[in-house]
Amino acid sequence: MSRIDFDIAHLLAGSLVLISFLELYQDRLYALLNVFAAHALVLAASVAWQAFIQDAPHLYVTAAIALTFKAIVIPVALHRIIVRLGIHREIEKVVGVGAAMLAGMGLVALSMVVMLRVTHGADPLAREDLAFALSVVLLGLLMMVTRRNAVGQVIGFMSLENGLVLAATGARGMPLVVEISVAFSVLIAFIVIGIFLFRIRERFDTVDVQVIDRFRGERR
Amino acid sequence: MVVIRDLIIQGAQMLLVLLLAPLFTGFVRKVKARLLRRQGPPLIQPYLDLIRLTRKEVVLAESASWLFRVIPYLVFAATWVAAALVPTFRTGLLFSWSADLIAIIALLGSARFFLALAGLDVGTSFGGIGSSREVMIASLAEPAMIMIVFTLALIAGSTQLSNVAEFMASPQVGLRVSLALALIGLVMVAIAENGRVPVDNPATHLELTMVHEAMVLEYSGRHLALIELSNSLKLLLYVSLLACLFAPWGIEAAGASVPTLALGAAAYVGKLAVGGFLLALFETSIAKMRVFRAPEFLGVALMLGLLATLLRFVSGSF
Amino acid sequence: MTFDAVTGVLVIPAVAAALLAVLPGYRITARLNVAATTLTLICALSLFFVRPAPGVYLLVDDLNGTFIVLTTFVGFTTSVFSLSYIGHELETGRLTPPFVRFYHAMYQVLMFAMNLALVANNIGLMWVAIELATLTTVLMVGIYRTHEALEAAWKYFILGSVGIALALFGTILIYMAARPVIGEGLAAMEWTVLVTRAGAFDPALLNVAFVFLLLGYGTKVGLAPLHAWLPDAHAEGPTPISAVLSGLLLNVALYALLRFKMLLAVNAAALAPGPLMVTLGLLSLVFAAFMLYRRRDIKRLFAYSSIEHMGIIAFAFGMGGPIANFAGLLHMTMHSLTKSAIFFAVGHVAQVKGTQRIADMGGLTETHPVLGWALILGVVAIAGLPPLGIFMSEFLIVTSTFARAPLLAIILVFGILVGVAALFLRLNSIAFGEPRGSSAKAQASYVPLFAHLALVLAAGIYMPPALVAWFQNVAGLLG
Amino acid sequence: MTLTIALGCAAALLALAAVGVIIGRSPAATRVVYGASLIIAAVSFIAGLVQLVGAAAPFDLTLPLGVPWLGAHFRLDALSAFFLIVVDLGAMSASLFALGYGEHETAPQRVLPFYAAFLAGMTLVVLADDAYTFLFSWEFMSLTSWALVMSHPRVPENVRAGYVYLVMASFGTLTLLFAFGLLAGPDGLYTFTQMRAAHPSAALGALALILALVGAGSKAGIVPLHVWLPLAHPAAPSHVSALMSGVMTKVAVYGFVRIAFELAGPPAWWWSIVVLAVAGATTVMGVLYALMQHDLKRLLAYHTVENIGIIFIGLGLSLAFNAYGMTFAAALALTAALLHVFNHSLFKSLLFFGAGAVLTTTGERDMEHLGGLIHRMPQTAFVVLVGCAAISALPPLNGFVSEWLTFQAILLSPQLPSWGLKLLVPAVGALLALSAALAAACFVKAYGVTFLGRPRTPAAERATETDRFSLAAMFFLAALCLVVGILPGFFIDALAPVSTALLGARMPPQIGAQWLSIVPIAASRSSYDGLLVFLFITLSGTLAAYAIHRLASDRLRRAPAWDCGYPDLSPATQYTATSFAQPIRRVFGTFVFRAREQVDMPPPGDMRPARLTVQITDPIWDYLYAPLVVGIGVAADRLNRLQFLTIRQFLSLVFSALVILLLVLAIWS
Repeated sequence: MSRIDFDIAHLLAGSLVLISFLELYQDRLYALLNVFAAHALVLAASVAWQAFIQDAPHLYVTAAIALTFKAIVIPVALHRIIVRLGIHREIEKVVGVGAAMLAGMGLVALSMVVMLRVTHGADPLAREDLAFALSVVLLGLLMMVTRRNAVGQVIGFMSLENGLVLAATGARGMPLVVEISVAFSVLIAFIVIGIFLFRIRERFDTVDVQVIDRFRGERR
Repeated sequence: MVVIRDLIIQGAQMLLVLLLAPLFTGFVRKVKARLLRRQGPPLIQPYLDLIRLTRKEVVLAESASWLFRVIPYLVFAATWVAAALVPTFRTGLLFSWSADLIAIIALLGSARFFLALAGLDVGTSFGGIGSSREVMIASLAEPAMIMIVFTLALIAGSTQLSNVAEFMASPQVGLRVSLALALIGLVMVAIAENGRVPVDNPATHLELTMVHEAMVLEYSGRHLALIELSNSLKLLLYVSLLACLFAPWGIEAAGASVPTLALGAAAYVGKLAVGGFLLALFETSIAKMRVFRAPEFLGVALMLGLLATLLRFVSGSF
Repeated sequence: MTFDAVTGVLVIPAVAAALLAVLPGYRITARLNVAATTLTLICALSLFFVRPAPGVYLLVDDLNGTFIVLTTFVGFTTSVFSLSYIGHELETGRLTPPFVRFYHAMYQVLMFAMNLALVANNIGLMWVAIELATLTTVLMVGIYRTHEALEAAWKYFILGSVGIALALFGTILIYMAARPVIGEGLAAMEWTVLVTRAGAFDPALLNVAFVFLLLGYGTKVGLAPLHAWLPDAHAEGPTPISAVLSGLLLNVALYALLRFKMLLAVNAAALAPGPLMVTLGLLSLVFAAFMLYRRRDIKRLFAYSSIEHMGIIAFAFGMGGPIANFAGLLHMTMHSLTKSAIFFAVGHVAQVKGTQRIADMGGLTETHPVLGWALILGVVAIAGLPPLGIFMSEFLIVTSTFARAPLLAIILVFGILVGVAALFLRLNSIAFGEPRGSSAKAQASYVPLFAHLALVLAAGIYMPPALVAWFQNVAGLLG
Repeated sequence: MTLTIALGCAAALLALAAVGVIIGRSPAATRVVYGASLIIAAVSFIAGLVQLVGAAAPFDLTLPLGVPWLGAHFRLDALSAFFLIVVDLGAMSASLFALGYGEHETAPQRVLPFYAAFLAGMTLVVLADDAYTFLFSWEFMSLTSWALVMSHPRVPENVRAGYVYLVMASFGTLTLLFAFGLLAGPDGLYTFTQMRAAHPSAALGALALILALVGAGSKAGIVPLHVWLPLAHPAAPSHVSALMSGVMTKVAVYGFVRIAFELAGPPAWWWSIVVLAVAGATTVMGVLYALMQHDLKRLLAYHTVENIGIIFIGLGLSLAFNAYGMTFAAALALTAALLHVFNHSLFKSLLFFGAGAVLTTTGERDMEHLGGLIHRMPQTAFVVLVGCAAISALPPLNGFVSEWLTFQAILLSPQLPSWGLKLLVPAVGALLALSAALAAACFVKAYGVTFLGRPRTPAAERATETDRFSLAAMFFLAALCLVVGILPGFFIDALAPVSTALLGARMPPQIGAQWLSIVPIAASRSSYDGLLVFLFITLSGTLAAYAIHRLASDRLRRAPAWDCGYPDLSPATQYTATSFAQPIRRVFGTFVFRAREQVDMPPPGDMRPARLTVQITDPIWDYLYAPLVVGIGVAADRLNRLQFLTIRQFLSLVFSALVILLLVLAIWS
């Protein structure tokens, strides 16, 4: 493949990591949603690029899904939820932004170390992509465990999953990528609907996970 | 022929101890009285007591069981058998091998076991006191005795009383530390087992300090006679045990002729006299101790015995 | 492709699910449910005799043969059990007819998903199947729609999804490792191909992949510290589902792990998966053993005991070697049968006593002798006492381990002992003592319960040579 | 052949258990089950007897059961034949006793099935010849006896007893599992034949022996692993208590002997140090505990602990002699131990039967509420008296013979070269003597307070003689006690094959000795003739009685007790068990049990009664087990917080696990 292809793919993957950091940085829900939309957008672009350079048309489907579903539908839906449930707009964090950032750095470094052990037999693009994907995944997880309220966690989960899609598309010629991305979209839909359900059935007066946990086991 | 002769001698031995026992008791009392500047009862007083008691009718408590009536005979039998197995004037008795030193102690133990039961049978508080104290004393006296037996057995290489006695008589046994310890221990045990001063006082009644007398308080008539007799037998047994172990001179070996046997018998009586005198002297010169001092007293005996055994274990030269 | 047994175990549940989703009426649907599981079981048993050649997507070999038969069997008995159980739930009104219909449909979907995960010859397909199984169980756990049920479902859902995500990443990595060797396309995700070529894979990639798979599927297996969803899901869902979860879903996830362990075992340069599994196993065992002490809910109690035993099984497979692997397989089979039997008993007990609180049930052997003694027998079995099967597996595991790694064996035995003590502490207050709670007659179906216990008992005393040969063969495969 | 019969009997017992499950509730069930088990046990007893006395070659048999590639190996050699006899003798007498006693059982369906299964389990243990079969039967035995302990589950103490028992049993089994895992080696040579051939290294054998001591000892009840025993044995129905105390503990001894003398390879001298030290402590602690009890069955259970100690003293001595190649002395010690195994199984069963008879007629286990039973149940009183005399090691009964042999073995030990043993053995001897004396004291208390004196409660007054089956069983055992006591030679000779098989040496044959006396080493050294002593005592006793009644008076008058002229007081003034033990408690209890007496004396003019309370603390429980329980509780509480985390916290657990593993990877290369 030509040099430029490589650089573009590299650039997209790298910027995905960067946006993950931005998500980690946000402390207002709306802003977070917008950043996530950007995240999904970049992902879509990267997937499309992969489809182009691997000339694997089915990947365009994945890209489309990423674009429509993650970059538009979900953010809008979450917007609605926030409005509907009147969640206050602050994101309660467990650790401060600075600490989260530092942790994020550490994770990125870790994923680099782990991935660069891979022998050069695998083509470099795949290696770099995997390294980035792993960092995105870890950052997503980090976000899930440092955010207190459900929307934040959902977004964390989704960016984690973006990392997965990045890795999957980066894996040249991997079958079932489309199916998997669809399956994941279903999963996320479930989560979102789940939040709705809790609200609509008047079960919980907020989706703050801690409050849900008030009903944890052995409390009878 | 030999068997018959041995049988006769064995029988003679049994009768001898049976007849000598009350006399010895009387002798000790007499000496004690004399030492206290008293006239004292005649030597044969114990015989008279026994006869009087056997003549009397038995007054049995309503709550007494059949066991209460059997026990005196059991106690007497066990003690008598034990006493008959201790060589007095001749070793190698016919049945001496039927029970060694450990068995003799166990026989006395069973006598005490049943006597203690008798103390509980009628269900009076005094009997209870007696039994519980008796077993407490025994629980220390018996192990002490066993330890002493160990020492002797390890010196003589046998628990067979006749063999031990013969070995003791032989010149190869010199003065040994362990022997001395064993002697002291055995004397202490003997005093405790026979309920003599300072552990118990055979002459007291109606005192909360008494042990043996309280246990047999409910006995009367022939039962009491048997128990008294077995007490005398026990006393005699211990003295002759001391005699044949630590003063084995004059004990005839098996197959000795009749005159020498007579000589041995004379020596035996002499030893008894000395033993009785010493006992009386000791008893008059010391005061009775509290009941709960007795464990300490016997604990010393046990320690002595254990020490002696340990020495023997560590080296044969002690 | 032609209809063979393998497609059978997939098609029958799928069709049944579709039917049950539309058919009304409890009587028919429940019966149909049983019928479907019966057919599936028959198909699975037929695999003993005619085994189709591995295709691109589907595969049956000794290893998953064991699991398929076990799964379909327990699925069958559980459906029989839920016949009476769900009936009772309808009477008491805890479930409404539409939900019962939903339950039956979901039950078949779950069966389909688990069978698919087992027969899949493609790591991607297997992953999809396990995700499907997870989602269905999530829905079933939440079926009572009480605070606790929904909360348990939610917890299960979130943790499960994360697990799934991690597993997927691992799967992708495996593909990445395979591609340079095998080339692009489906071939690089087929077990049959992977196992043969795994020796040439990039070890570093394999290691990272295994870490992710261990955590991803380990979440499903319920190994500590990934176990959090398990106790609540067991406690709040309907009991048949608890039985299936403990008896089957955990096994399916474990099966996936074993497959990947085989891959790493082939590759000499890769890190040995044994130590990781041993560590997680012991951690789960000891942790769960201590957690048993403070349990007040009977179903949560046995859920923790499932974690404990999954720990033991993971430990056994981690130790490896013919004896330990054999013991691991045996233990897994026995645990599935015993634990589901226990949940059958517990389900009826909870229905009779009208509560799951241990404090409110007592003197069971006096109020309900059959149920009580069945429960005792189950606990005796799960505690690894003779004459039941788990004693044999624990005997083999401990003895074989103590000769090789005494320290590990001591930790193992310590955990087992603590667990046994805790189990019997609870059992005493349930089965003995002054009778508490209602002593109403239980309309229970004892057949599946005692069928399982009988099998476990038989295994403890005598194992048919055919089964033994099969197990030994599999143990050899696991290396 | 004999092995096949024995196994058949075990199978029959298992079938009987199944029958018991089915017909459990029917009135005839008791007779059926106990009668059948009596017959089966008798058959198997004969098989064992033929094997032992016939000194036949060992039989081997392998069934396709258990671990598949291994099979279930069974073997009937001299050792297992002897213990088979012990088991079946106990089983026979217990079944006979239960034919009457079982009628009073309120919940037979909870007892009958497990009873038969329990017997089968014990039989299988002594027959097993591979690790799996052995442990299988071993744990099966524990399990069935646990079920029997739980047969009256409404009583909280029983539930607690059963719990402690089961936990200790599992602990013991797992320890034995280690021992066998060690002996079997990594490639799983599980059959005893392979282990015998293996010749383990010294260190390995030592470890195996210690594990066996802990594992088998926890079942036999050696201090400090005895805690379950005095709880569990009394909780079971009395005939089961008899089996557990008299027989099951012996099966545990069998397990130890099998491992220590056969499988663990040639002994090192210091093994015996461990065994002897533990045994000495067990002996004295057991009897001291017993002296503090006033619950009849618990007192008996503690005496089991004591006697197990005596047995282990013999075994320890045998190990020591064996280590130095003094095989004859070793044979003497081993024979003493095994004979005591046999004797204890006899009189302990007898005594538990007596306790059961008392329990059924009075409903009381507490001696303080009994008394005067000799008047109402004279025959029971007589046999129990025999049992008490036997366990107190009084000649001419059997208990004395085995203790006498043990003493003889101790007297041989100065020849041992090792200094540690030179110092330890005399101390152990002293402990043995002490415990013998204390045991006698304790049984004076037990018998005197229970059967003698005046009844302390209406329940004791209303007592009646027990049924004929129970009496038959008790008289049978009492007769055996006497026979073994006066004719020990035959039994010692019968044990010769065992010591020959284990040590390659035996005691000199006793049958030839004059007047049927026993001569352990040489006539010049020591000898004992129970028969002659017995004849002497009976002869002189009857002679005295005859003479006195003939020559002097035989008149007798009943009158109120004299008691130093005090008026006839209420039965409450009698000595109780507690007050009887007071002097001994004062001597030994103050430092062992920190026994304290508190007198609450009301001031003058106050009418309330003065109270004296005795407080006793169990050092072993307080310092060994209580901390353990507390520790586990604390750990459970700490970990239990993990049940109450939020989803996010659980996620962070997963997250940290992932990061840690990745770090491991990053570092590992």
